[in-house]
Amino acid sequence: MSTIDRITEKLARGVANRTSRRGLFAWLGGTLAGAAAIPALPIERAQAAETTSNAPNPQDVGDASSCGYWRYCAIDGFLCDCCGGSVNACPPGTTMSPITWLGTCRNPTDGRNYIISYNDCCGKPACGRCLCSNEQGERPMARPQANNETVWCFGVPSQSYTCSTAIVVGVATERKQ
Amino acid sequence: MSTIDRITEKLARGVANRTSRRGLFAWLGGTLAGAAAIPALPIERAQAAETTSNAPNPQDVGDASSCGYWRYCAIDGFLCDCCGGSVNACPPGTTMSPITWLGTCRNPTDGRNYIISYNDCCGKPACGRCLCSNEQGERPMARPQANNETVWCFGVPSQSYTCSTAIVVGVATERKQ
Amino acid sequence: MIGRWIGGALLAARLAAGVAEAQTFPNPLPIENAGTVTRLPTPYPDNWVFLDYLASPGLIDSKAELVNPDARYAKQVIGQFSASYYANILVGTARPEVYVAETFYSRGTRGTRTDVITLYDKETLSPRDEIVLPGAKRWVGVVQPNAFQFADHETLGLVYNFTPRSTVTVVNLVTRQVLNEVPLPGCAMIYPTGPRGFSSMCADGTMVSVQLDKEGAVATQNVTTAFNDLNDDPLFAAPGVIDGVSYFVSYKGKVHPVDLSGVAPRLLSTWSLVTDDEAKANWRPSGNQQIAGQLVGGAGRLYLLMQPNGKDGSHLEGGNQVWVLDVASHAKLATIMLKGQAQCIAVSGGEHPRLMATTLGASLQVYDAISGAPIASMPIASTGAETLIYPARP
Amino acid sequence: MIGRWIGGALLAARLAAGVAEAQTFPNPLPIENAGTVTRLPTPYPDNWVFLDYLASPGLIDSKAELVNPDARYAKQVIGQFSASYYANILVGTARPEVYVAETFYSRGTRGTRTDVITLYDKETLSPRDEIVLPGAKRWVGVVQPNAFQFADHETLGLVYNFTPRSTVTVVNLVTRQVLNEVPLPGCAMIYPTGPRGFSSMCADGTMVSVQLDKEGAVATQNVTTAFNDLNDDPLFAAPGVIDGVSYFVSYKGKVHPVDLSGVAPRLLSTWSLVTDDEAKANWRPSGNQQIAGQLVGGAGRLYLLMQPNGKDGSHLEGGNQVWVLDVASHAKLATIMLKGQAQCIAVSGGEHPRLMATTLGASLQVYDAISGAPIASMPIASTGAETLIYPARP
Repeated sequence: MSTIDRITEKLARGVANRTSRRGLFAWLGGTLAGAAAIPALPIERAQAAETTSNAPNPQDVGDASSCGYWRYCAIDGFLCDCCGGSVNACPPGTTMSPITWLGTCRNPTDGRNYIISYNDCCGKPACGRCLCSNEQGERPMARPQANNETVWCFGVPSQSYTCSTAIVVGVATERKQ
Repeated sequence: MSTIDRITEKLARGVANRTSRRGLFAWLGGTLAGAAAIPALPIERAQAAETTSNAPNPQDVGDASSCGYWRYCAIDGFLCDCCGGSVNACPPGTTMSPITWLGTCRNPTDGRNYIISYNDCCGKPACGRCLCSNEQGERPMARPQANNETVWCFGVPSQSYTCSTAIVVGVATERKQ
Repeated sequence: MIGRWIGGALLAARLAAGVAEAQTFPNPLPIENAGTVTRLPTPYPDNWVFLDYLASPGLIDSKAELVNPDARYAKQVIGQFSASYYANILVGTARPEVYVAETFYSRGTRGTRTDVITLYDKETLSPRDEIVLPGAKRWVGVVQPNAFQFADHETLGLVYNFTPRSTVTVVNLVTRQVLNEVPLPGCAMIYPTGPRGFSSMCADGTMVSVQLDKEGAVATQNVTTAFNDLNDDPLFAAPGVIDGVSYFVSYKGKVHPVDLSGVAPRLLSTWSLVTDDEAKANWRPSGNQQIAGQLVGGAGRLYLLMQPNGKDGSHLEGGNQVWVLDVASHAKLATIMLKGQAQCIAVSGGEHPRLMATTLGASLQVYDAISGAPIASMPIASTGAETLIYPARP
Repeated sequence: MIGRWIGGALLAARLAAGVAEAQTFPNPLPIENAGTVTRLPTPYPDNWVFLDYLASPGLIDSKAELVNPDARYAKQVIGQFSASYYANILVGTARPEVYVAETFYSRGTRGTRTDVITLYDKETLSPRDEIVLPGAKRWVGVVQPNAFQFADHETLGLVYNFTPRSTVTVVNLVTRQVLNEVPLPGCAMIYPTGPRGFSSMCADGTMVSVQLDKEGAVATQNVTTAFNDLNDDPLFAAPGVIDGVSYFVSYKGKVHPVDLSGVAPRLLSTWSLVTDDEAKANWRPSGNQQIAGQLVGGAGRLYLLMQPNGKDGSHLEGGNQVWVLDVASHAKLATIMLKGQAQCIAVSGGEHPRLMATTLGASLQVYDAISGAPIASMPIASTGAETLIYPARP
């Protein structure tokens, strides 16, 4: 973590004088501090309870191995759910990158817009199964935190891209017009 | 060449006491001594003129980029003719392996059976174009000179298989019943 | 504003519509942990299998996959790992490890060649260790089981080399040490034999066998009489193995059982798996992995991928039916019709054995190995034919 | 007998039949030389192109192909070379070289990472040299032109890095030396600018540009006003370049020409390539390589891959028609209908310019860039969409 903190801090300093600092932090929010999860984010914090149950959640409906699942609105790559992982876990032998890109996807069941962190799993061959190319809100590398054409494998032993997860990291607050 | 000579000589000695020496030499005939071509073979030597013309030869009819071309009766791999080479030349940047497997194919135009040397071209990625899996006379590795499942890239800088040629190295003599 | 900034696509209209729906679910979804990585139960269930690809996606960039051949998991794999450049895998049971004999170039297709055995942990599918094979001489060719084998109860790993000189590299898989290189002039492939040895098929039709000492040196050597007719009816390289007996079959369907449980191979009586009528119709075994041997309810069974109208050059084409044979009576017990043309088959062990076949349509077909009833059809990661199947609990 | 021994399949019947045929051709075919390797003419013909694959067959095992986009050569390539792990290529004209910025792991998907620029000889397609890029920090992602660029008349090679810190590695391609690493906080990609410099697109919508001294250090720096609306209508990363002017287009079809011929970028007047009606029908540029700029008969032409009914998230889908625009008058000169959905286009130079498009059906479609007439349709080595096209004589 300390290396990543340093890197992202430098990045933050470099970018801060010309772009929104809040936006930058939102991107850094995609990093993870071990399994303990997300540091304070400039997005509305969802309830802190961890999802450990595999029971179907009536509020989170969909097929996690299908491109049409609501969380995948900005995913570009192989679904980890088809690759030995799950919607929010990496396959055996891979490492989850702590730095990633973000999307904002609407959950049709509860009508809320969630911030989704698409953490890549790294270190194995490309999974090759369940390829999805969803691009809502995708942006060129001038805005890296919204770019899904990048291999998001940083701070991990190998940058070999394997598959992508889609992790709920918060609820998007309403846009102030 | 000297290394290869030594290797094949050792092999010859090793195998000689339990298999036909003439057959073994036929296999070694697939090796090449530079561009100057094939050493004395225990097969009927065809005329020594070199084929340098690209004009169509009425005695050698067929599409060199098609699996059905008569020379390809025991080829297994990508046709060099589709990969930047030709039926008897390697693509740019590859090296032709001097050691290879052999087949006996009948030329339907002149009715003769020819010994074909399927020299692999090595050192580039697998070509991926014009894959053929013809297996006439193919044998397990107990008879390596008739095995086409092996990557025949020896005595070359890289064993990365690229494609296969089909070179006329002689005429098969009639079987004595 | 932040949501908008991040996603760039938040529509106020959608948010308004969402208010009513949100009242049904007063709390938003919980945030989730990141960083979770799946681990696997060991020993693996009986029915899991490894798929060893020749080129999926590429020869250098290839892999092995661990799959659950059940219809519920048709889209999923359990896990995967690299298996580079004509890699052969060996599934261990003595230790929770999988071994990959593979090859790398420092620049992908060029540069320095390095051959290794990579040892994977079965629980994490992470590399535990690596043994470098000296000389960059590992035989590379279309993946096949008998180029890489165990001996001495999985203590030794044996790697077939071809340069074109034939040798076998002897590796201690426990201490991770390379012990020796055994010359093998005129012979090929590796068939585990006796307490600590192996046999090979030779160009003159014999089988040579050696027993090794603790240091991997040749202690004893034996040669059989010639029994492999390489001219007119050669034996396929891979046998079906049941109870220490290796059942080799010929291109034309002759079965040559060889007892490899002792120090020297013992040639047993041959028989034909085709009747005279079937021979006339040229029913022949065919495929890349055209035979599987398995104890089913205590009885030895051979499963053979068969094709009609076989001829010179058709021996790798595969077929669309599997014959089930009893090794004691030589009787054909059943014919299992496959959905599609297969080139590789395997049969898992345990109480509910499965017949599995990889087909040209890039699927893994799964059948009850006793009743022949179809169980599942799953896409696999290769359109090519050469995808070997290895039961995860051999 | 030998023939029989070797081939195993010589039938006496066929031999007998052959005797008569042989009389028509009294001499057998000559034996042929082995060892021949093809070489290529340089400079290459105008119409040859390089295809830079994202993953063909795999990401690590990928390649670039040199093809002649003529119907006669639909099955053939002229040559190919490795291009490993999201490699970007640069086709030189100052020297007969092609440059590949690529990445290797010592064990394929793991181990030590090494980033290099490999320099290929255009005549032999053999590697001439290699420049190791320090720090293993090259940006890896879906292949795109502006991650690797020339500066100073091909003397310098510039490699975009992202770790996620943005920098640019400056390499002297003549002396094969790494000169410097330029920090690029908050900015991305490389657009050659002025005599010896480059520009980058920044997160605040500006473009930053630097000029380098002989040692690759930053000599001067300039920043434009913000013109890239990353929230509502961002510019695609790759421009069409004509006569020193880079034409960037936005997701919604606005054209932002930037004169990059001087030391500092000069923002020129914008215009829209869609009419109001077309904007209402959401006609938009779309694709991975959705724009090409070319001088055609002395006039600047932009070629744009277009789709109707565009929306948020559709900007990479591509389309099945190409609009031809005159950069002086802004007039739409022609619409070229493609056979199939394309995601990448390019236009070659010379007297007979070709419009080329790689389509989802894994083909390269070739058209006369002036008349729009179809010329060829060739299979390519990828079912994927991300296959960039680079004219071999840019």
